[in-house]
Amino acid sequence: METNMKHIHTSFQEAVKDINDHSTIMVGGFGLVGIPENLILALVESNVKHLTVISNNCGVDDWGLGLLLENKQIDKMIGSYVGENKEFERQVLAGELEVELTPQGTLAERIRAGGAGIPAFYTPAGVGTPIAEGKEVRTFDGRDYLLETGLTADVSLVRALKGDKHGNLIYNKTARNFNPMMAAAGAVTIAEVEELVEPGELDADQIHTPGIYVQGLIEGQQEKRIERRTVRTHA
Amino acid sequence: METNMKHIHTSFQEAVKDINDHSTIMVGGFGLVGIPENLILALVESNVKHLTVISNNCGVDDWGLGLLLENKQIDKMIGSYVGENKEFERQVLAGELEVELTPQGTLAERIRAGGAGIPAFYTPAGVGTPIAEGKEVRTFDGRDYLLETGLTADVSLVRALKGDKHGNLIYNKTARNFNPMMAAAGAVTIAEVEELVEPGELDADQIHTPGIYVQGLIEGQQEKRIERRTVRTHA
Amino acid sequence: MAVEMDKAAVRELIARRAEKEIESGYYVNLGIGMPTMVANYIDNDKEVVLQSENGLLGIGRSPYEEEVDPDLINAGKETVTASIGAAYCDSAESFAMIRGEHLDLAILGGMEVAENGDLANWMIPGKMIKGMGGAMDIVHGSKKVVIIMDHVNKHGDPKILKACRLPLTGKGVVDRIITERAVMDVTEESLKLIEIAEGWTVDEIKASTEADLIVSDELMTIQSNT
Amino acid sequence: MAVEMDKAAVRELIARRAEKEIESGYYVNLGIGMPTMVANYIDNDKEVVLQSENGLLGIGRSPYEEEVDPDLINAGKETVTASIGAAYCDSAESFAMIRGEHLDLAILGGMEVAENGDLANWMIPGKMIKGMGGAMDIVHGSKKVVIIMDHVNKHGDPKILKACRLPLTGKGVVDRIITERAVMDVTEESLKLIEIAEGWTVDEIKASTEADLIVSDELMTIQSNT
Repeated sequence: METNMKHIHTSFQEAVKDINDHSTIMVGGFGLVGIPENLILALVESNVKHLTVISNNCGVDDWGLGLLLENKQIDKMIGSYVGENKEFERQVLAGELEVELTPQGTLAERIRAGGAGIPAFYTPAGVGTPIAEGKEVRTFDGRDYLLETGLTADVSLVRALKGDKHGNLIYNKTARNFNPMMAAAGAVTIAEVEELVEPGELDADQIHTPGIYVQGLIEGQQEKRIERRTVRTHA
Repeated sequence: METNMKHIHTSFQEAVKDINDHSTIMVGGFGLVGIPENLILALVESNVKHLTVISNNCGVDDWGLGLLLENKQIDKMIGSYVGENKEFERQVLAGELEVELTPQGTLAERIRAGGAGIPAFYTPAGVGTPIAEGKEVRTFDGRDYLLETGLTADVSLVRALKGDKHGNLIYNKTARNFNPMMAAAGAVTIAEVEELVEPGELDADQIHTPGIYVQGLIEGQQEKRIERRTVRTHA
Repeated sequence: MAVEMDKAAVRELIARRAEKEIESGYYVNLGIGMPTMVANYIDNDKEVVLQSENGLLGIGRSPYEEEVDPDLINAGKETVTASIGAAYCDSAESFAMIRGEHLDLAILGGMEVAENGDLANWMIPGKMIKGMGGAMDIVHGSKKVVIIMDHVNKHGDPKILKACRLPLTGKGVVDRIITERAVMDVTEESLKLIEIAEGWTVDEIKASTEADLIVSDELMTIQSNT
Repeated sequence: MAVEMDKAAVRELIARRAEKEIESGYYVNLGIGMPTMVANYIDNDKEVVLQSENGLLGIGRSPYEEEVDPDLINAGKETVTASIGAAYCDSAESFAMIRGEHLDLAILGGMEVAENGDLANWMIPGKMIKGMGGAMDIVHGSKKVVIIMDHVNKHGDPKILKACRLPLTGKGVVDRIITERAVMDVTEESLKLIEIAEGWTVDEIKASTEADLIVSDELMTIQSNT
């Protein structure tokens, strides 16, 4: 019996082949932590255009999603904070890039909802603020909430510490962040894993993303750039 | 520095003392798997009455929540399947017990929503069925959904395999089931754990219920009764 | 020339035919009762992951006596094992998989199915209601929903109807019905008869089915993986 | 007799006063910037769990150079360590904690606060908008929200207003404001001045505050944990 339930990609270029012009993609990570570095590099190389990208941030000028920006591959960005990136600002001011800012918790929940088949939910975040414009406000137990809708993607790119050939994933520390919800919300989900293992090598009690959400995997080595190295010195 | 962030109860009787007449409680488990056996026994002993109990099932006639039923402590039951219990049927037919049946996935999601501060969400389950009566139906992308509300409890009783003194919990196999969501949805959550350990002994990447959701812990030994022992014989 | 079969033979015939709905690589939810039996007939060459809505992705075979773990059961509360590469999850995640349509197939039992795909399988007015469990979620949560059931009830009356009489489990959710007599697809026009069991005529099937049946141009005999 | 202090001293004064909001046993979210500094002053006798909304419950001290782990950062994207008994989680779970009001306290920065508890701290019209990050969720997600900020802006104009002029982060969400000059509570009537820094008079505070101030009967001098 075959034990590769999933497609094990042999090149990053091949792994991103389901992403086409005008695709909506989700990309895991918070800042530069937990981003699928090599899948992003392959996407730059593919030169697909007019992407809608859903990701908490948009990388920095020379790394992560910033590389897609630089290559003018993104038409629209949905995220919660995009302040680390000069080219982002330039494109927005020049009208080349559309931005939809969403509170971070609402973003996380919208992605979870998308993967979980919940079309919409109510949240207190954003009531009485500019992001409430055009959205339904509804009162439950005397308190106001906004209606927010689920998000899904054509393809989700995530990064994990370990993955097995059934697609089960385990993440490392704060590199988990948006990755599990995005893995569930992509019609096709490709996982870049630091280590690919055989089914049965991961403890079934400790899997963060069950394999049902993952369509393809590829092993890769990451640079793991640090945005704000903050250290203490020995006394 | 003190490392017991949480109250470590020394008796099950004391652990359930926050549950009073007319309390709403959630009790973890699916069938008899993952139920907080000793906390339930203590609750029977406490003899508090007029409880509203939220749990997927209601135990069997001589074990689990069935013991609360037998002792006539439950006024209302919210669950998805209550068919294992003759006394349950008797009390319903006699008008002594109110029942609110909810699809299992909706129940799980309502409890998750309650713990996550989501007052309501839409789900396809139940559209066009008797459980849609009195509920809002709304169309998203051409498909109908029901509005369902979040659930919370005064006290949640859960069972875990391991817990540390910061309240972090790890569950075993299918004994996880409703326990994590209920832990988050209780104003006070008490965890009956098979093994109580010191903070730092659990891998921070593998915690199912972060300690913030848990107010008290107690170590206990469970009988773990089996409802349907199904085995194969050696050839 | 209707066929007489004992109950066990009927169940096996249906379960074996239902197995053919499962393709290698599928994630499948099998309902409680007869659907659970389908697992016994899955072709060894197919790689299939069975989901149990109580929080197990990858149900394995039944345990030997010495393997029984009281913390490891399926949705029918039977002791099971986990397959290699399985993952446990909580009930919210389990139903996120279901509601989010990540399953390829659900095979469930039915009391009544209507020609528009309505399903009733959870309550009989006047009888004690035990609850719907996960059925109302699962019928909305798979790319394909297949109902397996006896073609008629114990009184010989049709269970495949123009409209369900029992309270619904789901509206327009059924894709295919498999009975010991026939296989029918829910189509935009009506139910289409696509397979018929050996020993039955189309007229006999029509006579034991209240719903209008369109007969497929490629009507076949039911093949079970025997 | 207003007090002149350099910026670092102001920040330290505010952070030390803010520390007094934290009780032993609390779960606390500290915003990016000045609020993060509060962690440096937490009394060793207090057992406190700091939450970072990117998925860490239990932020530890900064790492030594050799401990730096690129996969372990706080919400300000600074490298950190995890405390003993910490737990990692995904972003949905992290904000479930927040939105579900499981945190005891959030200490955040502010651009403007209004006397009704409105907070503005994320955008200035005409300037590039970087995004609200987690602020809009966090202001609704703690049992108590404390804003720490300079009492006036760099032009000397009040930041504590009758009504916010900047677009809001949250409506009626602030419980307490701590500045280098005063501590004020949002009450049903208006802002109540409860503490005042050494060297400042009530009239000076009123003059540098646009919002109406009620003066507490038990007005105290700001005590920092120095």
